[in-house]
Amino acid sequence: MNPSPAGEASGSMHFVTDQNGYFADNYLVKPATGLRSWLYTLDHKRIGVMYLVGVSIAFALGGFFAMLIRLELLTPGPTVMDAMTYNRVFTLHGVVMIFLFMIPAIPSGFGNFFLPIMLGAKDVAFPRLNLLSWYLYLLGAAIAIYGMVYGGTDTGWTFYTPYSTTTATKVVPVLLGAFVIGFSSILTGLNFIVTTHTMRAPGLTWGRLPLFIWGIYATSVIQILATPVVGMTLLLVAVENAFGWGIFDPARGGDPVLFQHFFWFYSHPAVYIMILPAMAVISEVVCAFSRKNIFGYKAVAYSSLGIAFVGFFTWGHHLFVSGQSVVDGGIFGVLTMFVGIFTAIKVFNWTATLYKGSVAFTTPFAYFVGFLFFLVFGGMTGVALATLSLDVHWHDTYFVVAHFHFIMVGATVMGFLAALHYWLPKITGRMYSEGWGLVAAVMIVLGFNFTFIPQFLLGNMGMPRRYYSYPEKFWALNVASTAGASVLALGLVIVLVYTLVAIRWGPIAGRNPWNSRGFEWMTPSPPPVENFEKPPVFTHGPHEYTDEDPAFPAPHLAPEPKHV
Amino acid sequence: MNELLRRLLFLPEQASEYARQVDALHYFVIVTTMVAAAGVFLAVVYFFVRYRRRGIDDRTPFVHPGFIHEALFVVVPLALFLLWFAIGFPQFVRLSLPPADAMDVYVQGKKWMWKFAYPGGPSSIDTLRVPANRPVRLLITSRDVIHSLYVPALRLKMDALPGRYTQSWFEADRPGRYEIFCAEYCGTGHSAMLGELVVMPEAEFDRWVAEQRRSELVASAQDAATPADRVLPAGNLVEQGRRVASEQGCMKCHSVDGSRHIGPTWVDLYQRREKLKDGTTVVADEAYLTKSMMDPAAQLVDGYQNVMPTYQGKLTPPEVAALVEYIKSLRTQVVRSGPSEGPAYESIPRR
Amino acid sequence: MSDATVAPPQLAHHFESLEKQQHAARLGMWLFLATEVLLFTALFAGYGVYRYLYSDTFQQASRHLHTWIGLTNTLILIVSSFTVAAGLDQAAKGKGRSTFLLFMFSVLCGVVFMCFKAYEYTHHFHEGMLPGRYYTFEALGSGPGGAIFFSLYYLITGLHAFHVMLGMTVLTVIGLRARAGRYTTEYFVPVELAGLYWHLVDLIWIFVFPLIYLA
Amino acid sequence: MAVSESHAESEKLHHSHLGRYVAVLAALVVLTVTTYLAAKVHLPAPWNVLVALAIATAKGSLVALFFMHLWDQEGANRLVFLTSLVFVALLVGLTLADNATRFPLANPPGSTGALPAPEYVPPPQGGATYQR
Repeated sequence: MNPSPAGEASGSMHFVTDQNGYFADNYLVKPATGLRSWLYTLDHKRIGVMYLVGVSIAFALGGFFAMLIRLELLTPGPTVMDAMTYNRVFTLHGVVMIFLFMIPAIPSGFGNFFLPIMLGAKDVAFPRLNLLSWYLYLLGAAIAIYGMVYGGTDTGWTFYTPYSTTTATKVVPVLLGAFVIGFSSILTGLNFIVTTHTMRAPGLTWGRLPLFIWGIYATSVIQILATPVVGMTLLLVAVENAFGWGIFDPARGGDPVLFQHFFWFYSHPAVYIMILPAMAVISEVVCAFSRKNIFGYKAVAYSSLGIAFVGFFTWGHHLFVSGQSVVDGGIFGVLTMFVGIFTAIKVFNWTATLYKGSVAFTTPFAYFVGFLFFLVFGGMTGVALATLSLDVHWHDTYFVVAHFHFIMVGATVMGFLAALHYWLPKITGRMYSEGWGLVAAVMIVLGFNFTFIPQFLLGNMGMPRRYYSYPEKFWALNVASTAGASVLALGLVIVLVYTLVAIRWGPIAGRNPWNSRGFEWMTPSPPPVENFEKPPVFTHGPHEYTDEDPAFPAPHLAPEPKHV
Repeated sequence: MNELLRRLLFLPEQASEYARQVDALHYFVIVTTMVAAAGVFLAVVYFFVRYRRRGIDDRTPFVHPGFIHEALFVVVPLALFLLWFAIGFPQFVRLSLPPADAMDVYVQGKKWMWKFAYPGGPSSIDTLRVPANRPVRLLITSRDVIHSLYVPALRLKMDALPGRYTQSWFEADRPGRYEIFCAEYCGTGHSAMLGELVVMPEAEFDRWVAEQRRSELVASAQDAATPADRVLPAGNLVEQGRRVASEQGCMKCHSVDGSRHIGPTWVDLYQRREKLKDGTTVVADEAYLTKSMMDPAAQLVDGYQNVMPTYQGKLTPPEVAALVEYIKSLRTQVVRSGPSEGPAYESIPRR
Repeated sequence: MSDATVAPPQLAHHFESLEKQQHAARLGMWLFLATEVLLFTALFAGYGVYRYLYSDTFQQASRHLHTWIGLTNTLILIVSSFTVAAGLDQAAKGKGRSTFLLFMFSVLCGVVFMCFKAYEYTHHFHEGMLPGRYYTFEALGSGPGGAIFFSLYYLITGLHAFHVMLGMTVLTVIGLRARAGRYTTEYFVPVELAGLYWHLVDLIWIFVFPLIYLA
Repeated sequence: MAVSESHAESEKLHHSHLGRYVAVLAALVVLTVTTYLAAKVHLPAPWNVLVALAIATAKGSLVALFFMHLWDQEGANRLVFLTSLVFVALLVGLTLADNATRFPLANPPGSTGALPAPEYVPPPQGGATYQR
C-alpha cells in the first residue's frame, strides 16, 4: 500500500522529455523510422500498432458491408442487389468482422502494446513469434479476402455443412484464411500466457496484476484451447468441399450436427475471446476515471478465468433446435446460466467501483457507461436465449442478431473505442479533441440503440436472420434499424477523422494526461523502446488513489495538454 | 395484460396454449432484463452525480468489498437465471416429447419449398393443414441442406436435417392462417421459402381429408372415365379448368401427378423457374402459361421437343383463364396416388 | 544489460536471466503441445461419435487393417522415444555427440515408421479402402460406416504422419546443432523441447493404435 | 515464484534419468504387447475398447510423466497439460452424449439404433439453381 521509493518505482524517470512532456526518443523513431524497420520489428509496441492499423481497416471494411446489408433491407423486396450478392455481403460482413477485427482487435492490438508495459517487462517472451503471428494474420486475411473477392462465399460465417460443402461459391480459400488467422491467434495467446508467467517485474505478484492483464490472460487461455479445434474443423470442411472426403456428409452417413458441435466448441468461447478483452479495458477505464481502486479485485480477476473456463461448457446452447438431444440441451442450458454469473459479478463490481470515487465524464467514461448498459442488456438477453423454450422462438431470428450485436458492437466496440481514447495519448503522445469525442460517443450510443432495438422487436415478430427479402409487416422496423445504422456509421467516421487529426496535429498529451495510476502511465508517452530503463519494482497494486505516489507525479508536472 | 405485453413486444399471435405459456415466461424474462439494465444504468448515473470529480488530484479511500457484497452479486443473479431455466426447461421438454396420440405429418424441406405429407392421405406443398385442438407431430427432414421449420405463431422451430428425421409437435387451438418461415440459411431462395399453416376446425379438416382422398381416387380413375360422365360443379374455375384440360387433350402430354411426359408436368409448374432452350430462364407466371398455349414454340422448355400445337382460336379467353387457374391449383396440393412419403412411419418409436 | 555478471550468449535481451528464459521456453512448448492435443481432439471426437454410431462396421474395418504393422510401429515409436529421452540425458551431461547419435537413431525409427505407413497406404489403395467419395471397398457391406472409417483413418494417421515428419526434421536440426557443440550443461533447452515434441508424437500414436487397429 | 520454479526445473534435469528411462521403456513394451493380446480376447461389447483405452492411458501417463518429465516439473506445465486433457474429455464426452441420447431418428440412418434411411438425394455439386 505504501508508495515505493522514488526512482525504484519508475526507472523511466530518468528519461528526458521536452518541456511539453513529449518523449522524443520513443519507439516510433527508434531504432529507425523507415518502412523496413517496421516490417522487421520485434518491438511489441510496433507490432501492436500495426495490428491496430490492420484491425481498423478490417473494421471499416466490415462496417461498409454492414451498411450494404442495411441498405438492401431498406425495402421488403430487392433494393440494390440480388440475393446471391446479398448472401455474399453478409458472409463478408461476418467473416471480416469476426476473424479480422473482433478476435485480434483488443488482444493483439492493445494487448500487445500494453501487456509487457504493465508487467514492467521489456518485451513479450517470444518477440519473433509475435512478429510471425502478425504476418500470419496478414497472410490469412489475404487468403480469405482473395476467396471472397474472386468467387465470394455465400455460407454465412458459420459455414454450416452440408450447405458449405455443396455450394458453388469459393469456400475453401475463406476456410483456409480463417485457419491461418487461427494460428496467428494461438501464437499471440501463447506469447501472452508465457509473458505473464515469466516476465513480471519484481514485486508484481499475481495479486497485483492490473485487471487488464487478467482479462487478456483469460482470453489467451481460450485462444490456445479452442482455436485448434476450429482449425481442424474448418480443414475438415475444406477437405470435404474440395475432395469429398470429410466426415460430415449426410450422403455417406455423416452427421451435420457434429459439425455444429465442433464449430461452436470454438465459436462460443470465441465470443469470450471477443468480449473478455473489452471487459479488461473497461476494468482499467472505470478505475482511472473514478480515481478508485476496483471494488472486488479478486472477484473481477477470477471471474475472467471463470468465464474462460465455464465458457467452454456451454456451446450446445446454439443447438437447441438442431436435433441435439434433450438431455444435452438441458446440460448446456443449465451450464449457460452459470457463465452469466461471472459477467454479473463484473458488472456489479464495476458499478460499485464508482462508489466514493471521483468520477470524471470523459469520452472513455462515456463509452464505459454505454458499454455497461449494452453488456447488461445483451448479456441478459443471452441468458434468456439459453432458456430453452424461449430459444425455440428466438433461434436464428433477428432477436439473436440483435443480442450478439449488443455484445459484439455494444460491448466490444465500446471497449475498443474506450481503449482507443484512453490510450491514444500513451501510444502516440498526442491528445484527441475531447469535444468531438463526446459528440461522437453520444451519436454512437444513440445510433446503436436505434439500430438494434428494432431488431430485437423484429426477432420477436419472427423475422429470421439472413433474409434477403421479407414480408411487408417487417418493413417499418427495418427502416428504423437502417436509419439508426446511418447515425452509428457517421459517429464512427467522426471518430476516425478526429483520431487521424490527433495523431498528426493533436496537442502533446504528456506522460499522464488522465492522472491515472495504471502501471502503463509510469513510462513516458510515447514509451521508449524497451519501455523502462530498468525494471520497475512494484510495491502495491494498480489504481490506488489513497496517497501521494512518486511513481505518478502530481498533475502539475504534467499539466493541461499543450499545443506544439 | 397478456395482450398488452404481447403487442408491446411485437410478438405474433398465439395459436396454441404452449405459445401462451412461453410468452408468459418471455414477459417475465424481458421485464427482469429491462429492470436490471435500467437499475445498473441508474446506479451509474447516481454515483456519477454523487461522486463527481472535484479536482484532478482527488484522493479516494481504498474500498474493500465485504464477503456479503460478493455473495449477493453471485447469488441474486444466479437464483434468477436458474429460475428462468427451471421454467423454460420443462416447457422445452414438453415441446420435444410428442404425446402418443398425436397425428403424424411428414415435413420435407427442399430448396426452397416445404412439402407436407399425411400418412395414407394427401400431400401438399407449402401449405400445412392441421385440425385445431388435436396434437400434431411433425417429422421433419430435408432433401438437400439444413432447413428449419419455423412457425412464429406456435413459438415452434425445428431444424430439418438431410437424410434423417427430427420431431416436434403442437396443438393449435385457434383456427386461422399462420406464417411458416425457413429459419436456417439455405441459399438464394432462403427468404422465399415461405409456407402457410392453416389451422382448421376439426370437422372441416376431416371433410378436407376425405375430399382429398376422394379426388385422388377420381384422379386415378380419370383415364377410364369419360369427361361427359362427370358432373361438373359450375362456377368453379379450377374444376372448369380440369374439364377443359380433359376435353382439349392436354393430359395426353402433360401429367398432373408430377411425372415427366411429352410435355412438362403441371404439378408445381406455376411460378416454377424454367430453363429454356436458348439458355435463358423464365418464371412460369400467368403470362407465360397463356403465351405458351397460344405460341408454344416461342419459349420452349429445355429438354422437350417442339410438338405442341397452338391453341390460338381453339380456346376462349375464359377457358384459358380456367386452365391457368387449374395449373395454379396444382401448386399448393399435389394430388398423387399411392401412399405418401415417409417410409416405416408406423414403426417410428415415440420417446 | 547492467547486470554485474556477463550475460551468457544465449540470453535474449529482454530476459533478466537464462533460467527465466528457459522456463519461458518450456512453458511455451507445453502450451504449444496443448494446442496440438486439441488439434487432434476434433478428429478423436469425430472418431468417438462415429464409432458409437457404426460400431459394427468400425470393428470390422479395423480387422481389415494390418494389426502387425500397427503393433510394430507402436514399438518403433516407443523405442525412438526412449532414445530421444536418453539423448536429453546426454545433453544435460554436455555430451553433444552422443545426443546427436541418439537423435539420429530416433530419426531412423521415424523413417522405418513412415516406410511401414507407406506400405500400408499402398495396400489400401489397391483394395479400394479410400476415404469418402473414393471409397470402393466392398467387404464391409453397403452401410455408410466404412467410408467414414477410412476418412477418419486417413485424417488421423495422415495428420500424425505429418507430425512425425516435422518431428524428424526438428530432431535432425537439433541433433546437428548438438554435435556442433551449441549446447552446454547450462543451456540445452532446445534439446529438451525437441524431445517434448517427439514424445507428444509418440503419445498420440499410443492412443491411435488401439482405436484404429484394435477397435 | 517463477524464478525458483524455473530453477527447480533446471536442477532436476541435471540428474541422470537413464535408469528410469529403461524401466519406462520396458513397461511400455510390456503394455503394448498386453493391449495387443487383450484385443484378441473376446469381451462383451464396450469392454474391449475400454480395456484398450485404459492401457493406452497408462502408457500415455508413463510417457508424459517420465519421458516428458511432468513428474519433475511443477505448477504451470502440469496444469497446462491437464487442462488440455479436460477439454479433450469435454468435447468427446458431450458430443457422444448427444448422439447417445438423441431422438433415434435424428442419428444418421443405418447407424446403430436409427431406422432405415429416408429418401435423401445429395444436392449436386454447385447446384444452386431453382428446382421448383
